Amino acid sequence: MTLDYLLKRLGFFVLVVWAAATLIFLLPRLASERNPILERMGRTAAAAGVISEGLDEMVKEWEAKFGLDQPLWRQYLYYLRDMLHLDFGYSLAYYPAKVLDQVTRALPWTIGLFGMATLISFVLGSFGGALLAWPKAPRFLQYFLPLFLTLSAVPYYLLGLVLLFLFAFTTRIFPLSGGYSVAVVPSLSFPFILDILRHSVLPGLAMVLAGVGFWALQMRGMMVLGLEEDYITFAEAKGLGGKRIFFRYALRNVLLPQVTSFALSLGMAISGAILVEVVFGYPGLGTLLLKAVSGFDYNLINGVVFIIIIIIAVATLLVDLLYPWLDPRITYRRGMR
Amino acid sequence: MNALRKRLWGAVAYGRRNPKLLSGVGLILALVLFWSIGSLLVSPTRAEPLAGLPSQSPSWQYLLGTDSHGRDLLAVIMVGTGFTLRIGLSAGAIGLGIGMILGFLSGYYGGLLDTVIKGAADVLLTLPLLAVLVVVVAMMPGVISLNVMILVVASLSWMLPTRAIRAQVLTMRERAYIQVARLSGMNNLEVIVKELMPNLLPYLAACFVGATAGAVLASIGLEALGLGPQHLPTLGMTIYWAISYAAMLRGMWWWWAPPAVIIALLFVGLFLLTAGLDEIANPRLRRGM
Amino acid sequence: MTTLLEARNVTKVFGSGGLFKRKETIALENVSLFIRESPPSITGVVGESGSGKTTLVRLLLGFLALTEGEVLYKGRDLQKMSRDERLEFRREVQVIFQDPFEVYNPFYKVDHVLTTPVTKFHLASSKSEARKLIEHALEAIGLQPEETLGRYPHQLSGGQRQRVMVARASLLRPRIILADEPVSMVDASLRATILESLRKLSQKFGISLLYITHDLTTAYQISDNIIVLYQGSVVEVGDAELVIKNPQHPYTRLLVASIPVSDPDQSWGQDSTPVLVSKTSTKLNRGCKFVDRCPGAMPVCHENPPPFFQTDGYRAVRCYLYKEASVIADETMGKALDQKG
Amino acid sequence: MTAEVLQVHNLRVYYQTAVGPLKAVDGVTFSLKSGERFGLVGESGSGKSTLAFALMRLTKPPGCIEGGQVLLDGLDLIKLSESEIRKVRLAQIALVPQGAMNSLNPVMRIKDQIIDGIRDHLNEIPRSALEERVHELLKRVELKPEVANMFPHELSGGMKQRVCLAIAISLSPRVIIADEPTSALDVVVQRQVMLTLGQVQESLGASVLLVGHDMGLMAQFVGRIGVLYAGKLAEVSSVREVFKEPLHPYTQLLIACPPSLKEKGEFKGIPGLPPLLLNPPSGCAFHPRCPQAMSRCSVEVPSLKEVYPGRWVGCHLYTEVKR
Repeated sequence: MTLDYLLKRLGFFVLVVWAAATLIFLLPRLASERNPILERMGRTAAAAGVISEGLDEMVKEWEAKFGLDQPLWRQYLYYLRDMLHLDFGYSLAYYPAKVLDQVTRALPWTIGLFGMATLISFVLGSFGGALLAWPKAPRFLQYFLPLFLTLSAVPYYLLGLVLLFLFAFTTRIFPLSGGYSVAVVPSLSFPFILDILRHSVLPGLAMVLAGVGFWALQMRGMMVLGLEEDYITFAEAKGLGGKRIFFRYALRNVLLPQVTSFALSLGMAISGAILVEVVFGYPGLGTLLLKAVSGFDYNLINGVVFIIIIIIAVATLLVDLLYPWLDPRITYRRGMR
Repeated sequence: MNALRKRLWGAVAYGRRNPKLLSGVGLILALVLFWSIGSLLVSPTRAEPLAGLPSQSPSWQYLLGTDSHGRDLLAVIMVGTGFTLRIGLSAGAIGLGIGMILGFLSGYYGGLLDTVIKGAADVLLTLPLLAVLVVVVAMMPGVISLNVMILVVASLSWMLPTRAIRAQVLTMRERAYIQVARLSGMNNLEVIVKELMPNLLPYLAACFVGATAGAVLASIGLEALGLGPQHLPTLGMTIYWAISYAAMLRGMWWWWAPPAVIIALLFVGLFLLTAGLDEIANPRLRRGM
Repeated sequence: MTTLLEARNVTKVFGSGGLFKRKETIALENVSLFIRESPPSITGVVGESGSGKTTLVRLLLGFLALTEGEVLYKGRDLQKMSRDERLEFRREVQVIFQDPFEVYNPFYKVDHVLTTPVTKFHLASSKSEARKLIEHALEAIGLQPEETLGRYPHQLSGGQRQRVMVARASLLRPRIILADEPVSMVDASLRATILESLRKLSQKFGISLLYITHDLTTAYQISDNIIVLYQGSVVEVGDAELVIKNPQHPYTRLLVASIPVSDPDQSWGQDSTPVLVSKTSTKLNRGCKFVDRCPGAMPVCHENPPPFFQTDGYRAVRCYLYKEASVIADETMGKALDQKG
Repeated sequence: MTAEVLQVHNLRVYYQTAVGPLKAVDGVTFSLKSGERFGLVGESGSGKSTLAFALMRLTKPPGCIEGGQVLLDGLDLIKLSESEIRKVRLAQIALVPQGAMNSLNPVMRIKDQIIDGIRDHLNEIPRSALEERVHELLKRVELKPEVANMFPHELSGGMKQRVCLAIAISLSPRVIIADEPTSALDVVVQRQVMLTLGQVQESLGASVLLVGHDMGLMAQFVGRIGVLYAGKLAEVSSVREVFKEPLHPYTQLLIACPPSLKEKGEFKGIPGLPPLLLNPPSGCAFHPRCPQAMSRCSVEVPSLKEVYPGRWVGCHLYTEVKR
């Protein structure tokens, strides 16, 4: 039965990636009868000047493959094949750079920053939220609640702007932008790693501050309901210590829905992360996307977006695979009426 | 008349017990007032480029200063608040409308229809919507208008309402009072409208607020990437311009801070509304607050 | 002899599950029953949780699709009724549900459940007539209209709420009332009142009752006939006196012996049935469903499911202990009993 | 005369509501002898579960123990600190909960749930000894050792209740409080579980307080019985005497209520409705429903008094026995 669950989740993963690819392909084409990509590409190529030669060739190649003479379904199949091979073609704005190279250069930055910030805010927020609902927790925690409430409502990047203003512009404690200092030579050395960390503190903090509030709120709500369960009362009747009840009985069970909503919220979280990167000029996928958008670089937009979608789909899959390990009922639940 | 007053007092008394709902409504109303009074006092033309001297810091002439293009920022955020509210509310309403239809169909009738609708909503929900929207908008031909923006954002804001309403309908559908209603001769439509809907009202309201917040978030996110209506001074576009003209580095805090504050207030207001409505819909949550 | 409601070999299988194996739960298997038009009768359906009682009610109401068999009302198949026939069926077959709170939409006052059927089935020509009708129905059940109407369900006690439902059923003058555990969530002191009003309703208006319960005692008190369900199958069926006073199926015997008697001097006795290891018996049952718990299981019980043996004039038992008796077909089970009347 | 293990004196548990205190348990006094089975019977809302929880100090807000004493071997549980009462629970006084379906942690193996309680009360026991103890306990409640490694969702309702029973007896408590332990179970399983509870209790020599509403179950299981009505004890007596000659009018009606399998007859109920505890009737709470009510009953609250040796009744119909 666990194998069944595994295959179901894998199937869902494939479905998500396929749906995303199809949407990306279809929506712009629904908006206009012409092939907007080709059209804009041609226009860019004409305006590009110096590098127009290579671009011209590319447009021709595109036309051959995706041209209007081809029926839509064939265009779609070509497109799917390319996506499957992660073949996004050449960047229009940075020709002859390949999109995939651009993307892979930005990828580690985003994964590092986004991954760490999300993990930290999830763990801190869930724990804090659980404590907020726990009657025996220290009272002072309650004072944080309004703060968390407010922070959780505000988009990441607005927080980023404020942090940037306070700690980089006004007090100059942290760098204003970028992923590392221009003066430092990238290498696997301690000073360089320190430099990277210094650069990621503010964008990371922006995500963590907003994220912690969000997770704390969710957790608190579920914990309030969870504490009313009969097994909590029985655990108290068993004379168990408060810590054991909190961790093994209350928190452990409420973690299940919390993890579910974690998987569901990843898409939202990365949307925020993209914009935080833009605010901080952080060299990840978000900044790359901004560049692609302002340069009308459709291949690059396509590539970045597709990779972002894959990141989220993989992350969701990983969380899903964690779930049966957390919940022994998972393999049986479907059999119940 | 008396009944009306009684009802009004009832609402006030309830507001005291549900301060979140009250302050949420207050915040949103304040923003609406800010926009409507603002557009009476300040001419919208002042929000256009070259309306004043460029890059002025706040003064009596320009209360919130001007940007590099000479837009009066006070006028900009007044007009911009209106645009953002319009995008959010319209897209939220469309999203809720679609969500209600799909949610009721899916939850009440079940079967294959349910599988398809739920599957679609689930798949789309896990996607990073901003990324998908970026592709869609970036590849749109021509200049993006406010209405296109609304439609694009609304097209992907129906999933959460669908899911939420479906889940509610599913739990309610099995309730005995639905069976009693059917035994009392009601048909499916009557059961949905007369038995299910009234109990769902707080949920529907919460869904509407949630969809609105989602739509605002998505639209401002798109705008911050430069993918908004380029010729309109929306809040997100203002932030975009501020970032791309390095307002932060040039110390022009009055460029980015006011729109940021308005956006923050809007989100806090919407959030408080949702939390307040949640308390109505799910009274058990009130405890421990 | 005309039939009112008849179930013929009704089987309901709930399917669920995965890519490889579909998990199937048999909720009901080959259940037949028969309620004749007149004289009105009270049939008790007794079963523990998981025996398929609630599924049976929902099938008889046409709320669920059958897997096999058919349910007929006045000879017409429930699934193939016309609009008008269905409306008639809806009015003539009413239900009292188990939970006297769940049956009320919390949004409305109690009046809602009473006024809706009146308008939908055009029972009154004016508002005042409707009001009079409703007040009358409430009074007949021992409720004071002014204390009941205009209130929200949570303002009434469980007993009051359940009695309003009885009043609602009586308002419609149905032919049959399916009472699905009507008193299991009501305090003992109020149970009697509700059951008594159901019985009176049956006598006064000639309404037949199908009393579905897990409580053998009340079933015995109120019913003419009793059907005993075990894991979706009928194991014993017959005249109430016979089934309770002289139970024949080992399961019915166990059931009767398990009831705590309100007499400290009469002992409950010692336990002889084995405690099962897990809630799901892993092996696929080919034989009798009760074989795992049966103290008198024989080899044949493991091999084939037993048919019905007619042991008395008014009783049939699905057990090989009575293989000397004549076998009757499942679908005639209901009718076999009916010869009494 | 056997010693009294548990003595409850004038216990009061109130719920604070917006419109004033709801007196769920209002001055209850009774005691449990060593090794005795005592039944506490009452309808829903009579305060029986509130009382059972208060005995273990498990009352949760908005409920509050307003006053009284709960003496366990002379030790007043009401006065203990939070950590002291925690040590007493399970070791001295254990609970068999009502909702066995949901009383076990769904994500923990059965053995770990049994071990948890033991480990938090005793110091440093090797794991192997604990596992052995688990098997022994499971055997005592007639469960197979395989159950130890299962999760709650793999067990039937009756098996779950047996696991709860195993947990309750894991430290050989002096008193077991069984709060409607079989209300969610079928009759066949109910009988089996109650028989097991009886055996286990006898072998431990513990006292059992059985809380419930089923007079038949009480007749079969307990030796003495207390009838609770609107937060007060109406009658306390040996179960035999109560069934032979109930004294309080409420008890009389209660015993006449349940239909039997012996003969068919009219259903008898108690007229009227149970009182609202927020706004209880004046005087004796039962007087609006009482067929023998006198003018005095609506004014004066009757106190629980011993009218025959060992028979206590709270009713103005009876006068105290003079000794």
